[in-house]
Amino acid sequence: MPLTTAKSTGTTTSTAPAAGVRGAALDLDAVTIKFGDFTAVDSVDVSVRAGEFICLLGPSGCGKSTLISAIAGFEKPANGRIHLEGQEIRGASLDVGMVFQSSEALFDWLTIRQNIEYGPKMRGVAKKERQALADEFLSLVGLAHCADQLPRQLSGGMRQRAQIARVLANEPRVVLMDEPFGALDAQTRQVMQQELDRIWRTSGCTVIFVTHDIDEAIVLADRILVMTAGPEATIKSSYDVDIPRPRDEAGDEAIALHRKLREDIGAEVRKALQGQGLTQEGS
Amino acid sequence: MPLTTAKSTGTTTSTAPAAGVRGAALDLDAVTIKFGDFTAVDSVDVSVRAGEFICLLGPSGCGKSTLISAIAGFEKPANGRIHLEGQEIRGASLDVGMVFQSSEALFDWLTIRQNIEYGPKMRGVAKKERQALADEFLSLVGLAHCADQLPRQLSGGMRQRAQIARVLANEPRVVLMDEPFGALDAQTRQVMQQELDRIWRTSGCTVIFVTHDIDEAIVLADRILVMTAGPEATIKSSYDVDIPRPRDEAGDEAIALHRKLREDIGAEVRKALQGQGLTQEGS
Amino acid sequence: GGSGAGKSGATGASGDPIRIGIGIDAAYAPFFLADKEGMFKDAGLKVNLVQFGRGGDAVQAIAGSQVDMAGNSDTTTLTLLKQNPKLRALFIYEQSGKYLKVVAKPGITKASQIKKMGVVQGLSDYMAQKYFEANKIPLDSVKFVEADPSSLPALTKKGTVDAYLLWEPWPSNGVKLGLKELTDTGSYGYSYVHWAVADSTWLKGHEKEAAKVAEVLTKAAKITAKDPDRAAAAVESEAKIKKADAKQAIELVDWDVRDFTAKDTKSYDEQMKYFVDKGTLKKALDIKPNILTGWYDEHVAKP
Amino acid sequence: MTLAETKPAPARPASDKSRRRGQKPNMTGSLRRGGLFIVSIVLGLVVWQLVASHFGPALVASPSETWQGAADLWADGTLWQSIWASSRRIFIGWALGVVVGAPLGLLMGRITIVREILDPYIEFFRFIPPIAFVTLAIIWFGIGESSKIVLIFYTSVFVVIINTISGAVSTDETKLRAAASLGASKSQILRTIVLPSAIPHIVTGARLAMGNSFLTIVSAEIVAAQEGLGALIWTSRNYGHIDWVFVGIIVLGALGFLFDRVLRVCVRPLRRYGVKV
Amino acid sequence: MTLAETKPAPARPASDKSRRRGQKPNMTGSLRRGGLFIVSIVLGLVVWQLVASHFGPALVASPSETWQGAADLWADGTLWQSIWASSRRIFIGWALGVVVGAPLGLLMGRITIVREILDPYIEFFRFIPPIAFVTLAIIWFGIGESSKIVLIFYTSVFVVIINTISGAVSTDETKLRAAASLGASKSQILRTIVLPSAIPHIVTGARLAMGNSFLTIVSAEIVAAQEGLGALIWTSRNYGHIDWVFVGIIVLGALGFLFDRVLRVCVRPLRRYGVKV
Ligand SMILES: Nc1ncnc2c1ncn2[C@@H]1O[C@H](COP(=O)(O)OP(=O)(O)OP(=O)(O)O)[C@@H](O)[C@H]1O
Ligand SMILES: Nc1ncnc2c1ncn2[C@@H]1O[C@H](COP(=O)(O)OP(=O)(O)OP(=O)(O)O)[C@@H](O)[C@H]1O
Ligand SMILES: [Mg+2]
Ligand SMILES: [Mg+2]
Repeated sequence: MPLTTAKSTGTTTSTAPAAGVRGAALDLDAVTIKFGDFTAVDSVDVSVRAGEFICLLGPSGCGKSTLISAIAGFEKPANGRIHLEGQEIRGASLDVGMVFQSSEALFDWLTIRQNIEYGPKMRGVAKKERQALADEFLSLVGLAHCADQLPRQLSGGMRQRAQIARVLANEPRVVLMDEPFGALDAQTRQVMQQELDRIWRTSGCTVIFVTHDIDEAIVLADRILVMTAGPEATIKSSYDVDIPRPRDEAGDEAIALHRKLREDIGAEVRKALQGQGLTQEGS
Repeated sequence: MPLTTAKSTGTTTSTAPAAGVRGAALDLDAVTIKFGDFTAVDSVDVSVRAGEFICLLGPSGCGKSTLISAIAGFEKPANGRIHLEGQEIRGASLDVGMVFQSSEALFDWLTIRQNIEYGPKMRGVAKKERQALADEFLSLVGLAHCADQLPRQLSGGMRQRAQIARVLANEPRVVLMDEPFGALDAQTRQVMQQELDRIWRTSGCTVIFVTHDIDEAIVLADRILVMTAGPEATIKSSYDVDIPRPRDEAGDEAIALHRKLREDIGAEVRKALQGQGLTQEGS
Repeated sequence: GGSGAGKSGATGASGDPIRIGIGIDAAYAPFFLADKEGMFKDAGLKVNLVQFGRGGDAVQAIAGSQVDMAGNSDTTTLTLLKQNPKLRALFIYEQSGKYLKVVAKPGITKASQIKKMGVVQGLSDYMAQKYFEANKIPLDSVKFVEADPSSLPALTKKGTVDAYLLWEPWPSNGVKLGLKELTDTGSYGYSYVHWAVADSTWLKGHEKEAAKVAEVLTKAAKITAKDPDRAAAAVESEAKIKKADAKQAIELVDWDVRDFTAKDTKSYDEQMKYFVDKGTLKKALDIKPNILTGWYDEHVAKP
Repeated sequence: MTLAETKPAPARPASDKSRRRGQKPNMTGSLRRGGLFIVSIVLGLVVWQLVASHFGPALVASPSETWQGAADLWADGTLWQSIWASSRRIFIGWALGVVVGAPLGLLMGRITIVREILDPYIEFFRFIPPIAFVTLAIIWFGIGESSKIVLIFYTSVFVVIINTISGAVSTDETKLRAAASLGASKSQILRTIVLPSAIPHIVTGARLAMGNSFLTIVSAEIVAAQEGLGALIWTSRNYGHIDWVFVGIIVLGALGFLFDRVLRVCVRPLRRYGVKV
Repeated sequence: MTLAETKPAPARPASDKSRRRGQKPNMTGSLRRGGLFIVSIVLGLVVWQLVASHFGPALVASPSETWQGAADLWADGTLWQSIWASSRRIFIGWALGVVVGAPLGLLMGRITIVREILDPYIEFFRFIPPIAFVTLAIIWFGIGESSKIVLIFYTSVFVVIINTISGAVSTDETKLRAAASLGASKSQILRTIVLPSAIPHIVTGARLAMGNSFLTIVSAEIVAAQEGLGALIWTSRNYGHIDWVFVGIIVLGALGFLFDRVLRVCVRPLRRYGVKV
């Protein structure tokens, strides 16, 4: 089922998300992250170009969330440095937006609309503008019909979409997404992928996208990074995805890449599982 | 990458999960569930045979979680009845175990091991036995190495696995699983699928499994139910999966079924998305 | 309503109002009467009566410059002199040998039978010691149990203590519970006395006003003595004390405003000794500068 | 309030909307509640009467004596005056306590340096009985209303502070992170994340502070109070007027009950912040 | 305690283990805390001295006078006796309050019928000053320790109840459901889910109850107390012994501070339940 570019209906294109926002380059330099004595992530070196779309893959529990938490400024690396456009990251900031793996990140006491308007409001964006922005992103993620509901009144997938809208409406220079589409059915996920792709191309922001779906990574990424199994996880390999966009996950190149990635991650997962007393037969 | 049956290593097979436990039959009879004025699920009629493996698919936000909440006895249907082996369900019980969509369901103040031992402990299972049970299910989900950690020290996927182990260790007659493998990488997911399949076959329990992954449904289910887009969601169609086990998701039958299901759900998603001002091009 | 006290300053009088601190008690009957019937105003005074939960607080309020004058029992005030050297006792406005009584549980008829004596620290304790001394009973053969006034009748009834010595209304309250009055402090020669006290700094510039207050109180005390009903009515309306109770208390007291006498001074020396023995005071104070013997006779013309 | 039991089916936190609709089960629920309430009162009265007959009128005023006393005090206006005077003091002192305590608690909860500076003082002064400050309060604030209000404020502010701190420190970390990376400044986070998260704790603190305000009214009104329920209780107690003491006590209890109900109704709109009272 | 600020990097709720290790930043942190603490005390003393010199010894005892008074009281053993007597009463009354209040609060929080029955009584009695019960307490419990302990219990139990209720009602619904479908009975849920979830609230309640116990010590010891800090304050106040009043006050404050610190240390093992003090 090949998909061409996506387009959102109606008014949204006219108030397209600030085309002027430029992505920012990221430099991870020997980043090590510890929880007490436990070294979750060890010596990660990555350079991300401004405007690049990176997908991060790896076995469950390897350290993907930990790594992007550090990039967001939430976790201080025990060693190494993270630079955003040459500036060391020392804490959370407007420049780096994060879609969390858990939808607890939504503010329970605010409606979905208010959640989305939160960032712009804090930045002092005028009410009219904020509303327009919220309307745009609400319909972008298909939640216009429950704009005035509270997060606890939504389903898991809907909450996750609300979180995505909230981060995108804030127009960060770097967008970090931690399995944002994990709770969505295949079709809704595709639509979301297309919208994300469009926004990324319009705004030129840098994206680091954690996912478990290899096809998703292939459709979206400029470059795919695979992490080793933890503890002391690091970047195992990096794949440049040169397939022209819009991409077809059923294309030959994509299938070949899929196979390679699957093999690559599979080896890591097996390593991890063996250490945990589990084996996978027949593979 | 065809996969045969899975097998867990070491001692686990000897203390296999109580082979005596029999699944229970479920009867949903015109079940309607409302939140205030909002009708989430409308007149669902389903009969589930004892020991049947049902997969529930549907667009994001359609009402899957709501429906299985009602089966678990958490949500009282505004209309209709749910019977477990002829007994009306009036509240949560030992018979029906639930893996929640959100890992908040874990008890934060207990270690992973204590979480898994919780059910047996409440049932008065002796300490030795409980420990053996916990050891078995810990290694089943690959968490033996972090048995004594607290849930907040685990990654999203690991927490989800802990939840699965907790429910399975309790040996319920009906297992409800709400996107249990959503946060796992493809390979870990496969191992988990195989383990679930094995447990299901050994224990003969009834399973209702919510997922967004059509392949997963095909590999696991006896029968796949597709829900319509909400509000007033109901069962749109039901597919018996007659492919012999162990199944290969790349087999012809499987691919044909995949296509049908994709089309079926796709139509629902499109309906939902159109109502929300979103369209999907090219499909 | 009894809220009039605070705003009773007479219109037309000149200068700052005189603030007089009093307890909420029938022992202050002349103050209430004078205030209620406008006697201060008639004397050209602007007076604010300020009620305190306890008379001791009223005197302490002088130290805090919250009031200019106050009334309180001699025993309590004596101990306050140490920290408040600027207190000046001007005159006595009441005394009574019948206001404090020994009340015992049934079956006890004389002091020697009392093994446990309920007292309240201070005045009551002092008078109880004098009671046993007067009956020639060694103090160490009696156990003194300190409690708060309102629970002593019940404790006696329950048998926790054999008797107690307290001021009104607690003796009558005990009688209502079935206890017996044994005697009053007058029977062994001790009186309950109230002082009028002033702030020495204030007094310097206000001798005349203080004298006028003394005159008004003299008049009011006479009326109180002659017409307890009238005084009790004033107490009821100003202090929310039931008229019957107020009247009963008023009738036990000699309402007579007067100067200090040699007998008074001797009693203060005795009390001082008591407090030193008890450890409340480290050493006896020289209270001569604080007690203005002769002030009343000098400033207030005998009618 | 129907959320209490674990298993009855409609336990899932339903929408505000759905919970506000008065459906049939709620009707019978409130009927039962009303019935229980009346039973509670009647039972209380019976026990009271029994206690009173056991101890006699010198120690415990019976319901009817108390009623008579109340009628007398009502007739001459004292009761109403006392209620009004005390309510005013309690309300103002309490409100000040909440208004000062909540922001302080938020700051102390989230800003280490503020907590380290203020904590020793708070942990010292909150253990000192207000009676100890009566004299100082009078000297500083005079014998008028202010000194009484200050004493009430004193006993309510610490409760609000401690409860607010406990709310502020337990703010969900993920939400704090989310807000920070959405560009909220520290003070914005305090206002828009920590405050909303702490609201249930602040409400509990305010309810407890109301209790403490009532407990202090006697101490506060010992001084230079011509009117008020505390003064009524104190004077009547010193005069052995058990019936009036009981009038004061019962009225205080009932007034507190009433204040708390009003407070609960007032905080209903805060339900979306997780306030459940 | 290092969790306070929103942004500094190690803000993520780290494991118990990691937080227990005394690393360098913690060392300087506790140094700074110690320094701040001393500064707080010195500052407090300076302000006190200024206030004292302003008002004079009749109203406010200066630090040195208080020190002298304390030395005198210490020398004759009164001070130590008073501290010991009051501490015992406070501790027992408070502990009873927690032990009775916490289970009651849990039951009231989760079982509608229990709440509906008890709520009116609690909402009535918690507003009545303990001084009103002094006489009754003496008659019922005698003039010994019991009556004092009962009065202290009285003011601490309600605080614990109210706070525990607020914890119990806010128990996470998903966890309750999970426990129920894992086969836990109502009473098991109460013990294994509601109680652990409410622990931070219970701890806050216990800390506040400790404060209330201290506030009541004067009322409790007015009665038949030959010794105790409340009695010391009360009698000294009656005799105008401002220096001893201040000794009592300062010792109460310091004692409260100490008790609270000890309590905080004792509840450290409860950190996994979300207790942050
Ligand atoms: N407590 C609630 N109050 C009001 N509406 C609710 C509540 N819970 C769920 N809903 C609504 O019910 C519908 C179905 O929700 P449900 O969680 O069952 O969806 P779902 O099929 O599980 O979706 P997902 O795949 O995203 O998890 C949604 O529209 C949601 O907004
Ligand atoms: N707060 C913490 N304290 C201790 N260990 C932690 C903490 N957070 C994460 N870890 C550990 O760090 C490792 C990496 O966790 P992380 O959440 O980054 O994994 P992940 O790659 O995101 O996994 P998933 O795909 O399952 O979400 C895990 O082993 C986890 O147990
Ligand atoms: Mg993760
Ligand atoms: Mg769901």
